[in-house]
Amino acid sequence: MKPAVLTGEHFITGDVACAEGALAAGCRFFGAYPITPATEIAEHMASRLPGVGGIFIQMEDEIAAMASILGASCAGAKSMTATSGPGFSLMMENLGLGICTETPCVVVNVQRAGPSTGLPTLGAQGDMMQARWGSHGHYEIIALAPASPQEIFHQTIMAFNLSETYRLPVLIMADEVIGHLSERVIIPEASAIKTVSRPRAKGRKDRFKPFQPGPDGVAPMAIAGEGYGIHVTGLTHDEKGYPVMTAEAQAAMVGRITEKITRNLDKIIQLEEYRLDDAEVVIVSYGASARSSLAAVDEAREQGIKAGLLRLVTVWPFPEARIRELAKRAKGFVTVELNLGQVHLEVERCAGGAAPAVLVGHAGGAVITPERIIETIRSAF
Amino acid sequence: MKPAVLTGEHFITGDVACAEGALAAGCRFFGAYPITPATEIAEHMASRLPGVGGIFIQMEDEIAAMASILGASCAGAKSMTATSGPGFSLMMENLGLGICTETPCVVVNVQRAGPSTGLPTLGAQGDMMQARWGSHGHYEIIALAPASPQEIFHQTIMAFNLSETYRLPVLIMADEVIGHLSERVIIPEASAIKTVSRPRAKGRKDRFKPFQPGPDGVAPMAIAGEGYGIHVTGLTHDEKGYPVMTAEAQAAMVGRITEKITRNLDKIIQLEEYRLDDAEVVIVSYGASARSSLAAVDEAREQGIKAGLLRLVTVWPFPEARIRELAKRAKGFVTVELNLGQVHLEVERCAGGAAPAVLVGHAGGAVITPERIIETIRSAF
Amino acid sequence: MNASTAAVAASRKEIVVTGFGGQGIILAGQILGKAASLGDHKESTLTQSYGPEARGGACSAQVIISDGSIHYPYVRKPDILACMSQGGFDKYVGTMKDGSILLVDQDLVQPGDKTKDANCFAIPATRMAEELGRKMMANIVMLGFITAVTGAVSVDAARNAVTDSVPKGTEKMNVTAFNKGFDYGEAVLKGRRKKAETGKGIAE
Amino acid sequence: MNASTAAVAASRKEIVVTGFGGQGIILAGQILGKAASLGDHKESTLTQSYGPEARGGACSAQVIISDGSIHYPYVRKPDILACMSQGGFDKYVGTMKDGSILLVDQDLVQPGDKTKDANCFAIPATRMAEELGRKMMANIVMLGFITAVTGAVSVDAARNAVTDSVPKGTEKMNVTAFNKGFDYGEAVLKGRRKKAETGKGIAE
Amino acid sequence: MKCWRVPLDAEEIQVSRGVVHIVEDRCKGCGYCIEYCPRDVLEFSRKFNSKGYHPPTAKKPEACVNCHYCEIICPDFAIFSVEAPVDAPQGA
Amino acid sequence: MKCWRVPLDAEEIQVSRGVVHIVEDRCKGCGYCIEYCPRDVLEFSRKFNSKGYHPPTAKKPEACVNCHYCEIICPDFAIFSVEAPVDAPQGA
Amino acid sequence: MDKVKDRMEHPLDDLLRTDRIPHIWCSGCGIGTAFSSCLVALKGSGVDLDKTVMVSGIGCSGRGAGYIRLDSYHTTHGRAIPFATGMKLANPELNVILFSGDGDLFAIGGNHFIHAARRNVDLAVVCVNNLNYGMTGGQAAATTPLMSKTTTTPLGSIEPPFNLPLLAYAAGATYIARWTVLHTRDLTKSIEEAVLHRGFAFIEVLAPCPTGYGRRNKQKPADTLKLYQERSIIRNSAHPAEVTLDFEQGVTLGKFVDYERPTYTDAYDKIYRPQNLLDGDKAI
Amino acid sequence: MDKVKDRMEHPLDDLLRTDRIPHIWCSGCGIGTAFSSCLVALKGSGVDLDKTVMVSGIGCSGRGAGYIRLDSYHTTHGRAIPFATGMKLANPELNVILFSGDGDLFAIGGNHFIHAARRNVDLAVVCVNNLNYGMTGGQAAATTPLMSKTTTTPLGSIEPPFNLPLLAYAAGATYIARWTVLHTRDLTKSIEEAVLHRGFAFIEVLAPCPTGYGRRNKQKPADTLKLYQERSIIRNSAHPAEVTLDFEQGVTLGKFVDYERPTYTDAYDKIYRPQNLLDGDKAI
Ligand SMILES: Cc1ncc(C[n+]2csc(CCOP(=O)(O)OP(=O)(O)O)c2C)c(N)n1
Ligand SMILES: Cc1ncc(C[n+]2csc(CCOP(=O)(O)OP(=O)(O)O)c2C)c(N)n1
Ligand code: SF4
Ligand code: SF4
Ligand code: SF4
Ligand code: SF4
Ligand code: SF4
Ligand code: SF4
Ligand SMILES: [Mg+2]
Ligand SMILES: [Mg+2]
Repeated sequence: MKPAVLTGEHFITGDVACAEGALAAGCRFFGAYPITPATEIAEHMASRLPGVGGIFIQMEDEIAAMASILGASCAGAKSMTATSGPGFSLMMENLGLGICTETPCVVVNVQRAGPSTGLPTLGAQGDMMQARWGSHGHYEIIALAPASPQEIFHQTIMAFNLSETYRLPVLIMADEVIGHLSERVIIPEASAIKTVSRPRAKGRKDRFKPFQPGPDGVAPMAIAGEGYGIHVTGLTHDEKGYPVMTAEAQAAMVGRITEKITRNLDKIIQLEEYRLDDAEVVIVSYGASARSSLAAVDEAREQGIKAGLLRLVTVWPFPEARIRELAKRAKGFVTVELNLGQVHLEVERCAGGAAPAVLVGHAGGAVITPERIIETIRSAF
Repeated sequence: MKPAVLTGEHFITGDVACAEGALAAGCRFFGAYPITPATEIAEHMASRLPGVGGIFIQMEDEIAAMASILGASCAGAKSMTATSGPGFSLMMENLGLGICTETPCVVVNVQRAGPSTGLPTLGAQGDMMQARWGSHGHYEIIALAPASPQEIFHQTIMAFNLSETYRLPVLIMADEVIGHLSERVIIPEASAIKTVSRPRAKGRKDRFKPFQPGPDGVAPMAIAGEGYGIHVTGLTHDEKGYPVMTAEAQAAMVGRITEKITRNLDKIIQLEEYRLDDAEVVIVSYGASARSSLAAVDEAREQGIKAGLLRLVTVWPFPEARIRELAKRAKGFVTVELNLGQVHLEVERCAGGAAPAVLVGHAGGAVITPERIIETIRSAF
Repeated sequence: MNASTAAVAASRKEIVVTGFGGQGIILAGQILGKAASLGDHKESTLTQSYGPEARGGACSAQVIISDGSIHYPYVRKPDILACMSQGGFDKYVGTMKDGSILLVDQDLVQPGDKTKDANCFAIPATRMAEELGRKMMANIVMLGFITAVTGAVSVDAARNAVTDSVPKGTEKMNVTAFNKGFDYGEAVLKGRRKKAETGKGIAE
Repeated sequence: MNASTAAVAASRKEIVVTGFGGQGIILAGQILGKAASLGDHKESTLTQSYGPEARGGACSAQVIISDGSIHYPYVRKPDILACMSQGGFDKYVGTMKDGSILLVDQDLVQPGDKTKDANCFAIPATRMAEELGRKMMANIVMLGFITAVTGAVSVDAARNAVTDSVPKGTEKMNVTAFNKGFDYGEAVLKGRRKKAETGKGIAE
Repeated sequence: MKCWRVPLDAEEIQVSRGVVHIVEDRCKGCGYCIEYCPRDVLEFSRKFNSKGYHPPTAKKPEACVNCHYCEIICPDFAIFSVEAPVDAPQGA
Repeated sequence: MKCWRVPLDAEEIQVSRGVVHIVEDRCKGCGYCIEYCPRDVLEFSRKFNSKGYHPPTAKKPEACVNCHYCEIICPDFAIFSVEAPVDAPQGA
Repeated sequence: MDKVKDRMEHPLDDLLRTDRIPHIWCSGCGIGTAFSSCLVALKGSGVDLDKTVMVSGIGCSGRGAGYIRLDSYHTTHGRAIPFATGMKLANPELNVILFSGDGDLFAIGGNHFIHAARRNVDLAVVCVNNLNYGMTGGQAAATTPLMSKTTTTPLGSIEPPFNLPLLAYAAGATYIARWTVLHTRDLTKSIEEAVLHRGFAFIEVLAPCPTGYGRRNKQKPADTLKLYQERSIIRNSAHPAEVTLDFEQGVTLGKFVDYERPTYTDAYDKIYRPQNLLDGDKAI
Repeated sequence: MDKVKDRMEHPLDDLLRTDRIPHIWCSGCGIGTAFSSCLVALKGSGVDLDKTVMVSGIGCSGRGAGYIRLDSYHTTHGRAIPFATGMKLANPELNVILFSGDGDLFAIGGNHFIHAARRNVDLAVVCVNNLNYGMTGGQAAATTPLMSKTTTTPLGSIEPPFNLPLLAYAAGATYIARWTVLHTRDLTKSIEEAVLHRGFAFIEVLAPCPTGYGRRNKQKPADTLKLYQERSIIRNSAHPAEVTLDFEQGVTLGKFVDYERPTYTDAYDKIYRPQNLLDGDKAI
């Protein structure tokens, strides 16, 4: 049996790296439904999980998959599912349950081109706004976007850590390009991998309030079977977890679940900046598109254009503050993404008219070329 | 048996008015799954439809409901479903199918407070961004927001007309307040109600291309059983309807389904402006919140504040151009909505820094009072 | 409108009917609104508020009747508050303003201090409905009582709205219930007027 | 790297292997990438492109091997193009640049004009695999051929990557297939060199 | 409707003496306990509880045999019986 | 593997003469037609079609009885039989 | 025994969230009785209550989880079973009991039901069948009898209802019973068995919904109980294909199926996690 | 008969979108044969082909709708049945045939299947059961035999498969049959009957998936057909509870159920739309 952390050098796809990241992060329950281009994550988990004492189940659909990982998490396991657009759409209702009940877990969306069945085997980044807004009601979410197999390995660990720290489902918004891209992935020693576990309930069982936040805004969690006798519901509830059907309870609960994110933006948001110090043109990108953007920055600099890249490691919450800052001195923003303008809208909003924001996007099925980015820069600014 | 158009004066809820609007618009198939606060629409349709030759079916869930109305529409019926947040989330995948296959139909979401089960019997407007972005992949959508039972009656007809004109599912983003509010509703004579039917296939059956747009960007539609032998798929397809798995076909298809909206904004977008001519403070609102906003405008004017209201009848597509115009002369924008800032983000984006944009929102469960709006105006500008 | 009622004078009237789920509170509101809107040709809105319980939960109907158009459809300070449960009374009593009329089902609500108020009217609506063998028509009894005491809607409009709104076959029984409440209301008013004239204390 | 190969000199090599789904095209790419990355310690990326068909659809593997880091992982103008289907050839032939090496399965691809090109190499990979009784190892035969002809990866790295990547139990057979292709490649090269020396026409 | 006075499993129960307790404010007046008490111990009271229901009252408390049937059929956890103290006066 | 040469419904079919047609470029070489032809009419050809498969060829065309079995079992619409023209020379 | 305590507290108060009682269920609603039965059964079964979890979906019945003073999860409509599946698989030491409605488990949730039964996930599923959707005001369910009236079938339901035990059987459930709330002692015993059963156990409990179903079909709560009494036939071990639910012809009650086969976890442990091969700990 | 034409065109070319042939199905895949059977049956049934519609879900089998030269709808994964339900109800004149896979119809789509069967919606459902998910590369399905290998059950599947005819029966289907692609003539006849049957008809067709299932379970396409031949027992009218699908013990084939009861539309017309009460036209 292989160990949970497969220390060493590997030439593997993003999908496999994601699965290995999950195992390294301590994921021990995986419930999913096959879908291109995320299936390989499930397949890899199916063969790897039992050997590390975990359990894999192929559920009857994505709704069940999402529900199962919430149940598993409530029973104490670090849990994950992986899907693509159509399945992601089906998960939206129970994603909301996870948010409302503050249940840690990780949901991977290896994006393909949509809408609907679209191009199952070709990449896109068309689900980015869905990641932010896809479930009904108002909430905050954390979504990461990996740009390489190596990064998806690390981001999966990061996703688990964030989800356990802030008690919510964390999304990994990968794309087919990264999911199916093979590259060298270096897995460190187990001891070098930092994993985090949810804050746990302590103290008198009869007085414990499962939704009473600690100082960082996050409530310690009692898991099923510990004797706390907690109640957990997707109805609007108070700190005791009891349903309370009032606007006041609603304001308090939604406040709680949004503020634990909005108050910790500094700790959550991760960005990578490349040649940005003196950049006049700020390229904003993420995931597969960020690779083209990186190539474009180098190429643009060679052509004498002062371009730099702000790569969103976390796309949501959106790095509003950083964009506003950059807007003060940038000549313009270029958002590069495989859709017709989603994150671009946020860039434009936060640029706030201080600097123009243009989009290099398309509907998916092929990665944007560095050349197209440069052309746009040339014509826009 | 009552006629399809129930001409006369009624004191009815928004839900019932919605159902009557559907009947008046020619809806003859309704497939749904009960959910508070939209159930009364289904109940009313169940009793009214058979009498006008239509058919009602309570499906096993919302996924099936959404699929059934697409099927019914493909078979030639004007069709509708009605739901609320949790069900709306479940419809997202098949909503995408409707968009991708350009199938006319109407989806009503009588919003309640979320996330998750939330406050089933209390109103909110927390699904507005979900309406725009809730299905995977990139697309455009039309979403209306009614502010009274009388308006939901008219908007339902309008929704059918838009959906038939532009061949896509049109959303009515009502809220519990309006759904459960009773008011006088005047239903005109049948002859005074303008209904539109989808452009229909004509000409040689063997040469017909079901997705070849006409001059307005919309393709005439062949319905099942007419002998055109069409193929319809949610995969990326060409004008013939055949799957084509390339980025080029994707660009063409997504272009087609988005541009038929973006090129007809003038015909689609409907706004209501109240005391806006000389307004310094522009309130942007819709649905139930627009009622409070209207009251606030009058009250503010009495207090000497030059306020006006831009009421979004169609929320999506967003009236970007009008906001940009207003931003040139307004002192500031106030978006009033029952969420923590959704349409507000778009207002802020389009205001583009030219005028500050603030939000009056809350998580739902109670309507925002006119007083709170005025307070915000006083403190913000 | 009957000038002899205790009706508020303003052109806008805000009414709250409150009680348990299952008592027909919303229906009562619906009838009031319909009477005002279709019968008396005024503007009128009805909003409802209820909990997850089909029965027994707190529940209220808020009706606004006005000569002009109604934007904000919720009641802030009711002109008329009719309570058919203690919980409903407890929740809304604080929203009353000077001159608000309070109506209660006397077996279900203990209005405490308010009893002494000249604008407080009590009726054993549930018991009266039980006596009619239709406990669930307590709301209609109360409706008759509200109509008589407050004149918020005209009696004809109210009676028509009752007939129009109740299940087929039960119209007559409901009108009987309405009349019981209405008559009781008229009698109470008469008693009050007399009392006011004679200056005697509260005795009913 | 064998100096006598026709390998492109640049530090960055872009390779496309193309054919039908089911021929093991992606596996061939995977082995090339692994050989370069883990065996030859270079940077390497593999991207795959395939259709909805599990079998028979157009399918390609794009491998980039470089000394520096690789951002954009797609091939624009391949240095090496290996074709195992006519469709694949037709699709990619236009992307070739001066000096690109073309390798084809001669029973499945008619390279037309290109045959005359000095940088065009043909092998009956599928037929050779059929002769081994393992039609599905045509990809490994081709891989050996690519290794020999282009030197894009070292032969040891390639052979190790084969052993590492194929199902347990089939390693030996696969190495045999690899060797067949490799030997064939060496022989072709030798023939070419001789021919170049003697100045004779193409005769193979 | 008093059609059936023997509990489904009367045989299983040892006849003993019981005291029936009613949690009035939980009661929703469904009458199941009254209807199915094998000894006809209960009847509706006239008073309203805080929810507006008439809870049951024991009209023949001494007849209770502590069969618990009222307790297990009550949907509202509003009634239960306990064994009568041995020294309790008959008819307490 | 030649284990079974009588089609499941051989009895139902009137023995007649047929001509078998092969649409080579549709064929995916599964061999079902070859395997299940009751008269052993077919065999794999040596050539590759455009998809790299070896389509069948009629090794004994004159033996075809037009039973259509190859046609109905072929998953690829790549083979079918028609009645032989009455005047067709034997062994055409 | 502390007699004062006996006098003050209902014997189930220790298992009830008494701070949430009275519950939301209507006067005469049968859910309370079914729920009470569950509590008695859980006590009687002897399982470790600290390791016992109740999971519900959405609906009046689905409120069950909100009233038990144990770890309890009120999920989304129809999804209690996959949620519970995740729980049980992640921590096999938990005793997981589901308490939910017919609409929740068999309309929107039908697929999860049949798949969990097929997999023989070790869950005890108590379905309160009140022949309609109570919570949303009395719409038709997949269990509504032919020609019964509901708000969405104003002239009567035209869809034949599922025979739930047959469906459970066809899907692979290893314990199947049907009772009514009037057969409280049988029901309690059955729930106790189901909790102790290793595998997927299913119990259908017929219960009146006077507010939704009863009102529209002219059944007062007591009428419904009378029907249960008069039309019920107890036939233990009857073949599920023959257990009619027809208030005219007869309602077959009883325990119909009870056998063992490996649960999902059993099989997983045997094939995928044989003790000798494990490196590392179980899920948690 | 035009002999030249005979020589040039496959007899099904008129019903095929020949511009999309060759189809995507692998060498030896049984879907093509099952699909071919459908086309023959549709021709043979005599129904008006202009009023005939094929609906598919997603999967290799789900590609069926893309190859028939009739109105054809390729929907979303698992949702072909509710989509088809909407079609049929909106226009009862359409003949609606579904062609889809076991994963589509019984994994993600299982709930729609049982509900449509219960309602007896007038649809003919042909399920190509290839024991796995072909399209996504060979994962386990709800039909995968115990201990079979798939990419998600690398050591063998531990979940017992559904018995599809039994599930269909329990749900209320009024026509139920099972065949293999080797029993092509029986299959064709069955599909013809299903198309003409008034009500919910279900046909399970066993078909090899050499690429997904076959490869991992050491079955060449010809081996699978041989299994079909050797292990099949035709038992028409067998009780669905007894129709085993076990490649060791035997595979029961045949037509198991065939009776009539009112379809959803029949009942709706009778109860809700009696001719005398109608004001206005039918749906379209
Ligand atoms: C996705 C979704 N759809 C619909 C609803 C609305 N809803 C709540 S409960 C319910 C039906 C409950 O019926 P059942 O399970 O039989 O429970 P009962 O109330 O009858 O006990 C419905 C449709 C919901 N909450 N979520
Ligand atoms: C919502 C959703 N989930 C998953 C998928 C991915 N997917 C496509 S086909 C398929 C399974 C198909 O299996 P089956 O129906 O048995 O068809 P087969 O390919 O075996 O013929 C899956 C899981 C999808 N397209 N949509
Ligand atoms: S325990 Fe209850 S049911 Fe039994 S005799 Fe006493 S009061 Fe009656
Ligand atoms: S059974 Fe319970 S709720 Fe019903 S009347 Fe008796 S005590 Fe009250
Ligand atoms: S029709 Fe086909 S199967 Fe029949 S004998 Fe001729 S070649 Fe053989
Ligand atoms: S059955 Fe069809 S595909 Fe298979 S070998 Fe014969 S002709 Fe080719
Ligand atoms: S509505 Fe029906 S099921 Fe719900 S609590 Fe009331 S009686 Fe019970
Ligand atoms: S993968 Fe399987 S089911 Fe799909 S086409 Fe290939 S053989 Fe057929
Ligand atoms: Mg129910
Ligand atoms: Mg399959």
